[in-house]
Amino acid sequence: MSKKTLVIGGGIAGITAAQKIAQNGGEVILIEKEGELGGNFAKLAYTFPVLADAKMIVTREIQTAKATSGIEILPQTELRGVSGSAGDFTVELNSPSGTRSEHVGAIIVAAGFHYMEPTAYTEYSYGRSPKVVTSLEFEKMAAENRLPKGNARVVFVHCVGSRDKAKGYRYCSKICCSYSAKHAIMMKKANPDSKAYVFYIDIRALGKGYEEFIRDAMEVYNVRYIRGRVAKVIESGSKLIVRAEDSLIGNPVEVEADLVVLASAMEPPEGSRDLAGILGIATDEYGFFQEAEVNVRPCHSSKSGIFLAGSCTQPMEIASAVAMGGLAASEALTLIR
Amino acid sequence: MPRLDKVAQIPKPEQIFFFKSCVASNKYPGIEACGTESLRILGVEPVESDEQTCCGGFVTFANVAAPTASMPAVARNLSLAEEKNLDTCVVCNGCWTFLNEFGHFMNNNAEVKGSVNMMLNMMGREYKGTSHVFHIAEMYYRLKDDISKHVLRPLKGVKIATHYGCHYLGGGKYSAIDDAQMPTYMEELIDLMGGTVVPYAANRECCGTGFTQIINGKDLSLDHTQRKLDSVQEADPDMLIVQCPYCHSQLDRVQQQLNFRQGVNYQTPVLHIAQLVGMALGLPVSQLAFAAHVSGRERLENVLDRVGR
Amino acid sequence: MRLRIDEDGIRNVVEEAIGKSLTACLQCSKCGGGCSHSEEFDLTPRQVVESLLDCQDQNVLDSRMIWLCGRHCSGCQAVCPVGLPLNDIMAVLREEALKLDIEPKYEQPSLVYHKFEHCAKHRGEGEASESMVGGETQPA
Amino acid sequence: MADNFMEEYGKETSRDVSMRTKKYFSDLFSLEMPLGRMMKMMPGMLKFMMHGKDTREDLFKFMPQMMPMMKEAITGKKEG
Amino acid sequence: MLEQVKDWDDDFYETFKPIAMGFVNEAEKCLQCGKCTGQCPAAAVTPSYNPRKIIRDLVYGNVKRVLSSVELWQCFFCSGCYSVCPMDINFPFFVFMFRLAAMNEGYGWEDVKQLEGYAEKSYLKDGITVSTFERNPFVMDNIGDISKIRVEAGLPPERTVSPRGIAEINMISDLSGMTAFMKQIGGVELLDCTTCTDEQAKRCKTKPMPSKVGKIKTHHRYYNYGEPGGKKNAEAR
Repeated sequence: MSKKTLVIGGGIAGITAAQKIAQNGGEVILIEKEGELGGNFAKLAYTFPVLADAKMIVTREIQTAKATSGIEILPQTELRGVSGSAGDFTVELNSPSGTRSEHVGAIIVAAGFHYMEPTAYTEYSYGRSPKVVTSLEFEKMAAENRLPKGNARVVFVHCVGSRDKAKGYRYCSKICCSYSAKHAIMMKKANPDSKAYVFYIDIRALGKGYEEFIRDAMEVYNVRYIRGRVAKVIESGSKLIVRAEDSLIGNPVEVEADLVVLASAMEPPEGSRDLAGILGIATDEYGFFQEAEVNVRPCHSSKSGIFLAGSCTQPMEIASAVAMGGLAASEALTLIR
Repeated sequence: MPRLDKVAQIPKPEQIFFFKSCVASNKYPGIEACGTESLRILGVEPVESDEQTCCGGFVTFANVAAPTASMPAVARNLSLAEEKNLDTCVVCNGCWTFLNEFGHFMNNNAEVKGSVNMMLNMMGREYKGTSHVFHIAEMYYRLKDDISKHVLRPLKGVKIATHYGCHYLGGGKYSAIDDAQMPTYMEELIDLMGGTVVPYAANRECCGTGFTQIINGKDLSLDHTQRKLDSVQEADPDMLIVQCPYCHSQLDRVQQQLNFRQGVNYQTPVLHIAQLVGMALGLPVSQLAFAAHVSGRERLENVLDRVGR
Repeated sequence: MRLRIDEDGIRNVVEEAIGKSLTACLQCSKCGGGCSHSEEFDLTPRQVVESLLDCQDQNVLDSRMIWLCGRHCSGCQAVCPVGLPLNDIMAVLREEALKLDIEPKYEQPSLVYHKFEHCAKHRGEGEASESMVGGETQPA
Repeated sequence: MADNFMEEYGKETSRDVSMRTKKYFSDLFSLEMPLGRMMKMMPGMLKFMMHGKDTREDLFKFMPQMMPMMKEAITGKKEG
Repeated sequence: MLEQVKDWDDDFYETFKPIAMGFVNEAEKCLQCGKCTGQCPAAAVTPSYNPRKIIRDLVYGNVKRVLSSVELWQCFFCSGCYSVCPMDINFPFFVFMFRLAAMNEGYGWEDVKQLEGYAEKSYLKDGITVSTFERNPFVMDNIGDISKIRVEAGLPPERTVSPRGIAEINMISDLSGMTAFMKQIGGVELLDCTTCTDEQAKRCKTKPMPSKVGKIKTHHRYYNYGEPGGKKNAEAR
């Protein structure tokens, strides 16, 4: 019975799971596809709902993970093969320095998510006009202080790729409402005399302090919320014309914007189906990993001994990913003690 | 971007049934003349038939004819092509949508097909549903390598703006060869023939005919077309390329009507894609039949001088 | 009509007067729902705020709502979850309307949906649109 | 003349209007061949027959197909 | 008076779907997100046309409001709404079906009457919907006779459909009931407003409902989707 656990994915869920196991006497091998840890969390400038400094939190978490004894971090490493059963898996890990096989008691999958590239949304001229960006690029622009200056008008578009049977996914990505409000507030803070517009269908603020956060955007930062999904973004000269319907009045409206930010859908990471194939666990119709029982056993995959954590199971915000990381850790601990 | 899998499905036949459109034949003969001649040059022999009547879709969707009257009419027209077992090539977005829409409708609805065939058997015809319907712009895009081989009048220095038309891309959301919001296959054809593409803001807007609005709600139709023409005039192209004779008729004639009613001065010539390809392939000027055009005639003459008579 | 939205218009005057931003409005229509005189008005308070934000100033200033609402009852202001001072908004709009010398409208509003006024003879408009004349007409 | 559509319809509710609409469309799209409809088709066929020799031959070639439909329309029962 | 929800027919949409044979489907999936109205060219130029509201009324069963409305006849049929709809709702098919239903209720015949020439004089008589008939004086003198241009372009002077083809579509029209449909349109009488005489005004449809014009009672259509705050409604009666 090996006392080690393999954690796949170095995002916030993976780091939390690894820490919890190591603090409780277990040993962890944390593998990460990229060069360094942090995953999607590292790409953010601020977090909602309290606009905390994301960079500072991520680096602190990574430091504590590196400092904790019992966690072996292998960057640029991928899982090649798995055999054995719960409590006694042999896994082959492939890294630039060669392959390595290990004996582990449990496996935690924390592969994270990927923002969908909205290339199918040609009606938003994404890819044709440099002024139409996804939320990830907006974060980068905010971090590098390249946000539009002067009395620019910025439009945030909800539900790009989510809640869309024709060109995207039918599910709702849960956090776009909150982080669009965050982007609007960041925009207003960076450039007070800019104007921010948000086009929404429904506002889904599903966490503690989220509704107040979005209400502050409306009341304190004067962000104009218009209920109507954006129908078209047209390039006209140097400006972008955003067309939608203000469905609370029933008239089509038009806003001339300097920057359009698309809140694209959260989809499973690339290669999630191959990883599921290697591990031998099921995925749902979209490619997210399938939980054993949605309500009572969210962390168990379809194979015993393999546990799921973070946004590789469904779109989710950071707090839930951390909570799920902890739960997966405790499940793994029951196996490897 | 064009959906290349869909383009690959279009065969390169020796013969094709050329479906004549009503507005093209009676208002802009250049479309029909250049369409048939250019297909012949590109190695596809167009076969026409006097039995072929109108697609019947206009009278149906304008609620002048009962819907049950249009499916047999479409089936009858397609059965003409099936007798010679050819695919069908249409020059008009409207014909393409009705032949496709009702054609597919009958293919996956057996009793309707049965009752339609019952009517057609009375005339000794039978609708099997084997003839595929292609738009002439799809054929040009499919044969674009042959076009580049046969270009005799390269359109150097000619500023060309495009207008795709709604029924082909909007109605054919899943069956057209390009997506509905950012189509580029016409731009590629124009680059191929040496012209320079001129983008303008209202590129993907409707031409304003509104199918029957030009007749029933004329003020709405003129209002919308004026907005489109203003946006075209900003880009000031040498010519505006359309893909449907009905858009052609609307954009061409409404310019004159707006000049008359409001004293503005819209002078942009409007050409069908078939006429543009005909011009590039070096067809005689008489066959291009620019005499049938209403507005922008001097500019068209000056383009012809530049490109070579 | 397609409305072009920008930030000017009388909403700035209203916002300065009440000191609160109109974008705070939740658009939940508690005011319109709760109003006991809604039959007499042609706009609900929610629609007034939304029209102001959509720069439909003329529509709001021509409406009957601003003249009758908030004079003796503050039903809407009491229930507003965001605490928007709707009566003061109406008061400011009344002043603005008077400044633009729009005469007040107190009478009973005409009914909700109105006639199709196409008949040139009665509307005094010269040329009925060509399309109304019978016989075969042209596509363009 | 009523001022809006609610006065125009007076007491009639959408249910009665939708009954009429559904009945109209079920007749329009019905594919069965009751006798009444067969009778309505007769003048069209006669005009087509009068048109010319070739059209008359096509219609006669169609006759054998016509017989079972006529029997079924008259007797009103499906057979075979 | 305010609209009563109990007036609406809730199961109209579900029971109508099978009857309409696939022309009317998917509307129950509508998100009411407004994307169709946002891009709609007709909504941009008309005061009150709104495809989202028409779909909402159909799914709620408020059939009276849709059928008696002017807005149903203002659609441009450009299927732009179908191309942007996240739920693939083919709205032009809805408009096509419910214009037929509105005509069955007696609305909209004056619009259809203007198109009668296309069906009866052109489509059934010589097999081509748009004939060479010109009414615009500028076009008549500048372009003149189209057959001259056709001959120059190497085409036969006129495009003709063989007599047999015409006989066949006439039979199709008789068999499928199109001729009966056309008779009804024949019954509608259009009055020329610019040269309106008192006698004509008496029979005009803006007056209290005229007696049956031919077999069809032409009803008067209303702006049913105009926002109550619209300018016209503000004028006191």
